[in-house]
Amino acid sequence: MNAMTSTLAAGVTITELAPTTRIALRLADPATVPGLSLPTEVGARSADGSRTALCLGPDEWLIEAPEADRAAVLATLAGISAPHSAVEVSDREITYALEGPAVLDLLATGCPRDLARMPVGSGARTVFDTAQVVLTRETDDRFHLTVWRSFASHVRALLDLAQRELAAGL
Amino acid sequence: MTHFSFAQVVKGALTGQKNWTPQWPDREPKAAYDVVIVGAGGHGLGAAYYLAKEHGITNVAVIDKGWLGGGNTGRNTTIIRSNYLYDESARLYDHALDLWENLSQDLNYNVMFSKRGVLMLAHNVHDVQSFQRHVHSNRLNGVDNQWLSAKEAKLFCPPLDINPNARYPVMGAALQRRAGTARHDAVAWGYARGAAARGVDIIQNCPVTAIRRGPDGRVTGVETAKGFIAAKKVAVSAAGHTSVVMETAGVRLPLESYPLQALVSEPIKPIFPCVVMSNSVHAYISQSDKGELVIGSGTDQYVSYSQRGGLPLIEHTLAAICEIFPIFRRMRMLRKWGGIVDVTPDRSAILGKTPVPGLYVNCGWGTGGFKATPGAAHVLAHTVAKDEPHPINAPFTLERFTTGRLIDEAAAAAVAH
Amino acid sequence: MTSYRLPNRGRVDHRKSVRFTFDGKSYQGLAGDTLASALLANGVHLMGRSFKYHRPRGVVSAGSDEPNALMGTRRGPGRFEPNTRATIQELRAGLEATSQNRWPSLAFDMGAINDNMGSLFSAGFYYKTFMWPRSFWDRVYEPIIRNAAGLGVSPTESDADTYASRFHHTDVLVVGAGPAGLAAALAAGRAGASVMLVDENAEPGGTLLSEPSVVIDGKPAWDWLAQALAELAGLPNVTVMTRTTAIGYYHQNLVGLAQRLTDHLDTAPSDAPRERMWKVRAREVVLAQGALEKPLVFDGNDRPGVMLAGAAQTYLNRFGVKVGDRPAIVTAHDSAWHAAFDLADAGAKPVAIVDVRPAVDTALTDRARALGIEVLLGRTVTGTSGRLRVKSLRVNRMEGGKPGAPRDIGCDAVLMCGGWTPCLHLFSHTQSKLAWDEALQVYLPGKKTEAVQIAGAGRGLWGIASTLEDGATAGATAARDAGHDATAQTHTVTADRTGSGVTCKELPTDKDPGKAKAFIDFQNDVTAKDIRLAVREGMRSIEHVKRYTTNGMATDQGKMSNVNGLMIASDALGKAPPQVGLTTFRPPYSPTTFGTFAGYHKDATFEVTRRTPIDGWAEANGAAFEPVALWRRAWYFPKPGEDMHAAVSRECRAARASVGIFDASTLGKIEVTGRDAVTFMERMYTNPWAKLGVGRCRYGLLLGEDGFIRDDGVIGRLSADRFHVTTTTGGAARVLNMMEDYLQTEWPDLKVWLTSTTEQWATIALQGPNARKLLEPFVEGIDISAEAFPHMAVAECTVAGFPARLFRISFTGELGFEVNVPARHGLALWEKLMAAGQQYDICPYGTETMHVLRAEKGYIIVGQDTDGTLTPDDAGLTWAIGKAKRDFVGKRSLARPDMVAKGRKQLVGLLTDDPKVVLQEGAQIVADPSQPKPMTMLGHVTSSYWSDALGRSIAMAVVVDGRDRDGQTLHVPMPDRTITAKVVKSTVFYDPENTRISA
Amino acid sequence: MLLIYCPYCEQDLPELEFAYAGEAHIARPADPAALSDEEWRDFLFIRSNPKGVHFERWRHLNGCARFFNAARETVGDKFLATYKAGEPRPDADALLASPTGDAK
Ligand SMILES: Cc1cc2nc3c(=O)[nH]c(=O)nc-3n(C[C@H](O)[C@H](O)[C@H](O)COP(=O)(O)OP(=O)(O)OC[C@H]3O[C@@H](n4cnc5c(N)ncnc54)[C@H](O)[C@@H]3O)c2cc1C
Ligand SMILES: NC(=O)c1ccc[n+]([C@@H]2O[C@H](COP(=O)([O-])OP(=O)(O)OC[C@H]3O[C@@H](n4cnc5c(N)ncnc54)[C@H](O)[C@@H]3O)[C@@H](O)[C@H]2O)c1
Ligand SMILES: Cc1cc2nc3c(=O)[nH]c(=O)nc-3n(C[C@H](O)[C@H](O)[C@H](O)COP(=O)(O)O)c2cc1C
Ligand SMILES: [Zn+2]
Repeated sequence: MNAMTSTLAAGVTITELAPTTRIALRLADPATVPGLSLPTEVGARSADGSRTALCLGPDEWLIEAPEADRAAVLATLAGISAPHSAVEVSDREITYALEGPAVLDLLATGCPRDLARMPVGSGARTVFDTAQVVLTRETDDRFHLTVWRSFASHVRALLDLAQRELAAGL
Repeated sequence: MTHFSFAQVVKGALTGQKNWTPQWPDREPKAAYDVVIVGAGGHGLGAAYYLAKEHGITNVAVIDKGWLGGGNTGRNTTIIRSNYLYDESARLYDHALDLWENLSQDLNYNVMFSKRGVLMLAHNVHDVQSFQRHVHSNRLNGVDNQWLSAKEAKLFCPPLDINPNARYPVMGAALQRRAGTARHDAVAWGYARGAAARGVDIIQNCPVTAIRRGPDGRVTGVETAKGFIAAKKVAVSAAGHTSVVMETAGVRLPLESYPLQALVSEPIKPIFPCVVMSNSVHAYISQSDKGELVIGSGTDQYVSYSQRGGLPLIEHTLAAICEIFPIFRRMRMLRKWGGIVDVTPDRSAILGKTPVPGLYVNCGWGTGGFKATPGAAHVLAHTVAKDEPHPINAPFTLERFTTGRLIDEAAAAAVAH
Repeated sequence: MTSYRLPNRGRVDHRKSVRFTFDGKSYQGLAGDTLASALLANGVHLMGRSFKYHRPRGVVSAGSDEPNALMGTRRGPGRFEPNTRATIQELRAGLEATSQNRWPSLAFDMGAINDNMGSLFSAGFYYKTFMWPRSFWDRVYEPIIRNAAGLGVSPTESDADTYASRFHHTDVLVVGAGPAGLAAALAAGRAGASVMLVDENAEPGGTLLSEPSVVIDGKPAWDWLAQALAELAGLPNVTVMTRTTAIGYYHQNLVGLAQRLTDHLDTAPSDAPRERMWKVRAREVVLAQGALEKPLVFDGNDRPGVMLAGAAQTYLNRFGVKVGDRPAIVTAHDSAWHAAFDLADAGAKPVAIVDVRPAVDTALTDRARALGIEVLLGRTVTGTSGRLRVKSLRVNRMEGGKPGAPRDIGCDAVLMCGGWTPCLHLFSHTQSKLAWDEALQVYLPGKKTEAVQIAGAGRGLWGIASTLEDGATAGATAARDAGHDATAQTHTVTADRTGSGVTCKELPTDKDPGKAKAFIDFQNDVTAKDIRLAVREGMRSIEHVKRYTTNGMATDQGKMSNVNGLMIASDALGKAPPQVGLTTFRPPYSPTTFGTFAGYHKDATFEVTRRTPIDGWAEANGAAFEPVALWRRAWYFPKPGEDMHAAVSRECRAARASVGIFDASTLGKIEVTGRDAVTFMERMYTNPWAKLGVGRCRYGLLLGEDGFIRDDGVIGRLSADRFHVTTTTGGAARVLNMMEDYLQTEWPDLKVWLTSTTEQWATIALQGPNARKLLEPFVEGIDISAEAFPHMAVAECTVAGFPARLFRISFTGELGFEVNVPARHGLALWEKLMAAGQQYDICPYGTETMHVLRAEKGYIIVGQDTDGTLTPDDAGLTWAIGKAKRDFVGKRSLARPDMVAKGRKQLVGLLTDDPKVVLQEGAQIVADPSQPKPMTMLGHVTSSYWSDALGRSIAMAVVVDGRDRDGQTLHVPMPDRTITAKVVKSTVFYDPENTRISA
Repeated sequence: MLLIYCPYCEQDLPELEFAYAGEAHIARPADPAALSDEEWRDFLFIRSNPKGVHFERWRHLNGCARFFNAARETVGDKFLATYKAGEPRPDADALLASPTGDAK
């Protein structure tokens, strides 16, 4: 008799995404930025066409845009008149897309946050194992995990282990 | 006091153990003492013992809020060594080591001091440099410590994994052969028995709630759960709680108290011959005479007086142990516990006089004061008896935090570049 | 051998037999058995030997509180573990079990000689002897004591299994799936709360598994159980996990669970972890851990065949195993009577029920008599006989409070029950208080510190009806507190077995109590007289009693012994039990594998290994690596046949002669931007920054507020309000955190922001006279000629088509550049430079060569030449302090008396008299090598190398008043010889005029 | 592992995201040079280390990255309040008296 009712199901795919433009934007008052809607609640993300702005802290946003828009985004940010800081970090990190019905279980092997409560379309900086990561929830069962480049292979190795574990079904 | 001997043990066996008497009487406090010591840990009890034995001061009370030896003395991983870098530390800890070697005979109480050797592992170039510095300094200070290659370390401690491709390869080790472990509880009991036999009152379950001072500023005694107890001199040796007690005398200390955890495995037949410490991987391990692996963990990051500690630290500690000793991965943890350690900014103790006449303090031993027990107790007794520090504890003043003459062993083992 | 298995009884699969071995002998059990139940079914009671006296021992319990039946278990290579409780280990095909702590065999053990000398080995005996002669301790006594230690043997191979871990969040966590826990999970689950229900056992049900005759909601207990489990399985918000022990209850309702996944399987699926640690954060916790049965304490209560009555009932009803044909029952509680009745129903012939109470419920006595069982009330038990299996029980009538004449009752098992202890271990982990209940003579939950409910037998309730009701209420309350609309369901129970009992100390005896071996802690061989001896010797605190006798310190952690120990100690002390108190319960609830705690942190994933974008190239090109902080860095690049020394010499020569290339990507980088960037830099670093021009760099020195050197690095000004700060590799995170701390909490008014860009950039250093020649063709957008781009210049440009930040800096003393390109291009740039560099015999070098080259120039390495006790002046860096600055971090500390006093250690150069001798780093320096020990040491060697460029050894050292000793001869005493060396005030050994750097 | 309410993220979050940062409300003196050696020592090293309510700093390092303050009871390790940097220190007795004891 083996009572093991759980929501576990096998199947998460892990894909490394192609580089995008990423800017760490810092400023005191988001209202002072023309041409960019910056959400003010930590964790909230807004989108302007292909550009997104994720609020990571009360004065911090991660702006993401396609590679092709890099110059345009930088130009927009350069136009901010209020005191601010815009630093390109496109190469600082690697993003993995994690997708599948067991994605929450996969993430629960390393992330102490209650991700079931993270609304689709939002995100947060948190930890996976000992690595700092930014997680965004793209759909119910798709997350993007962004991690500093030198930590990526460690995080990837753990994700792969967890993926195999989920597949084993215990 | 019944003198302990093999003959007495045989007598006990033949008489249904009727021949034994209390090792220390349970005392109610007198109205006044020459010296009151706050804290019946190894340090406090030891100081009372040496006050009586070496200075003839026997009108002494040792007062504890709980049961004697129930503080860090009763909850530490018992690593004893003296291979410290700085002259000041080396003198102090080596003095203690000298006393450890004859403590059982001195106390007529077997504290099971075991010179099984302490091996400190080097895992990177920086560790190697740092430990070599210790080895050289120790040698010129007359302190036993030697450098071993990884292979030699493995010979000394067969369960060690010296695979060069490990995440933290063993690049060598410093070995102090004279170092080792002791039976922690027996240290408190032996000192308590020895002190009591010489007239010291040991008063348990009696929290000291305040230190009282006279109009001239001098101490007059202590306020306790059992009322006021007058004292000409008061020595506070309350480990994690020292700053709380000293505050009542108006003395603020550079101390913060943190929970430090330790754990034991289920008992196994002897497999682990020595003590191994790895500062880089955060693993501290030995095997007790009962057979458990005794493992030291870390401090929680926040100030706390709860003898608890969190789960992530234990996970990290056991991962580290398994990394260096993969054969132990299937061993089981039997029990884990916490103690409250008081930490100074330079990680060295404060031992000596205070700005308050008649008030002495012994604290700040952090995660490593068990090894100092006999030495610290001995020089504390001297300081209290003579109202001036022994040359060995003279550098461990409170003033050093004002003037900048810190004794920073941790900083000396600086972090890698 | 006769079988004690009863067909058609229990929950085992009678059609599926399982082969296993015990001490090499092959046996058969059934699927669903534990190792213990299978052995009992084969008539094997002798399962172990005790710790100290090596007494033969049989199984006592049927759960994780088992102190005796501990075995080594094994499944193939790398899969052996000692001290496995046979009562928990489920049978699997091919399981190999071996008994422990005996030699040569379990039945005949030489160590049992200790048993005859038991009176010598009373509590605390070793503190009193083994002290003479003094030298015998190290050589004779201690080795003997140590050899006697331990139970099982350690594994000797690396573990072949893997372990997992999982975070989990839930509204309600229910610990224990007995009736109370099941009812709680049903109440909370039906209300829609997310629920996790866990049980340590292989199957849920708790007591219900041993009590099939109870009828719940009109159904036999097991049918009700199946239905309840089916309902729970159907609720998507409920997770039920068995073989899962709640091991520890931590802060704010974090509960650690150890889940055993494969040990019970005949074959484990590949990639399946052996065990998993769950870290569950619950809004509400319901503890329904039940109660633990206590043994009775009497002489000979430890013989094989003497066991807990509840365990016998479990073996019978759950496993279909009769523990004996003629059991005698000894009890202080009604529950054992039911065990006897069940056994009689199953065909055993209980010989007698001996109850210490003078009177019990007549329903019980009537039933016993009806079943033909002799009833003996108001008795005491004073002994047993039988060597490897109990043969008889010695019973005395109590007369006037004293034992009367004895009578021996023949039997083949003794089932004892000393009452039940509510299991409050996890509750106690939270530092919540226990309260002594005078009526029940047990500890019950007192004031709680967490959002927790206790339900069922854990709260002293008895009987399935009250337990179910209590569980339902607790579950509903927990769900409501977690924000769900919940009501407690009701259950009707018939054929319930309620009951009561009394709490005893050791049973009265007519023998010499000093000789009686009445065990309390079976595993550690602690007897009642040991407790009394401890008290006689002044151990008046229960904590002292525990430590002096080791009562409760065995692998069951006092589950069986704590309360009996307390009752006897309180009697000896003449105090009521609550004045004596219990010792502290600590995690884990049951012993838990190290691997489960370690989880995924093993081998390659033990800890992060940070690698640069160029790491792969270095590996492919034979680099030796060294770990630096979390990074691995190329240390040197040996050619075939070269040792480190040869490789480093070659690399050094190449950089000085032509050009070397070095991966500096690990250096920390922080972009400091914003209107007030200069002000911020002025306050953080010792140096002045206001006048640093855009496009220029400066060496920056960072102190702690205590005035000691913390970090350094070259800092470039990219624009009026933007600095590119570099830090040491190991210091990057610390420095950023420290800067953020000051910025956010001391100077929140400053409009400055910090961004870590360590990993944005790959950093490649080109160093050597040909560095410019090599680099120039790749650079677009700026002129890097000596005049246009002098030493300490910085510019943004394009290098090899990649956007770049180009620094003209040198840590080698040669003409040098550091090219920063976006990390993804790092490897490509490196390869291009390597290719183009062939014409200059370009040479990749590692950290060791970097260290030599910088030492030749006297540049310090923070953490090697400084160690957290050096001030800027000590390190000869006074020039780096902005003289006009009113304040910077650490400035005030530099004025403290001991920071300006004479006698500080200062960094100087040290040249050995014999130029061929390379000093050892860390070697100590003295003025007089012939002084006795302890010697007065003046300082130590911080850096020391063979310098190819200078054709001699060089060293740096910190020496007391070192700069005043210019030209002095000092000594470095080594174990085998003393080396003499001269102090040189300047640490710059190579090209002091800096002609090469400005080339 | 503590559960900590971040006043910026407005959520209870696991301790693993946070870094402890020592006693709170110890402002760096505006003019350190004006301090005596004893006053400077007090700033550098003397800490209240109470057995009771401790005002302390935490950083939501792996989160919004903000430093903030907390009042925590050091015997049971329970947070009584967390509040943003710069906000005034709440009254310890009032916090202890608050019925839930875990006011945000
Ligand atoms: C888990 C752990 C592992 C350790 N490992 C090692 C190790 O391997 N090696 C090593 O050398 N050191 C180690 N240590 C440190 C070592 O245990 C201590 O430094 C040392 O035991 C301190 O001894 P003590 O006598 O000063 O303090 P304690 O033994 O703590 O005694 C202080 C006493 O003061 C009493 N007290 C407090 N307040 C009051 C009051 N108001 N009134 C009356 N009494 C009061 C306490 O009840 C206590 O009994 C470890 C510590 C811990 C917690
Ligand atoms: N023989 C008897 O007559 C007898 C004995 C005991 C209980 N009872 C009756 O049964 C009722 C008990 O019901 P209950 O539900 O309170 O207790 P229970 O003993 O039926 O269930 C408790 C369950 O909790 C599990 N457990 C304990 N600690 C655990 C941990 N740390 N992690 C995971 N699981 C753990 C145990 O394995 C057990 O299955 C009592 O009221 C009593 O009437 C009868
Ligand atoms: C060196 C050492 C060895 C120990 N060995 C055991 C042991 O074998 N069994 C056990 O239960 N506890 C052992 N303990 C732990 C104590 O039981 C206890 O947890 C510790 O003294 C702290 O006290 P507390 O848990 O009562 O607060 C040991 C402790 C130390 C310091
Ligand atoms: Zn936050």
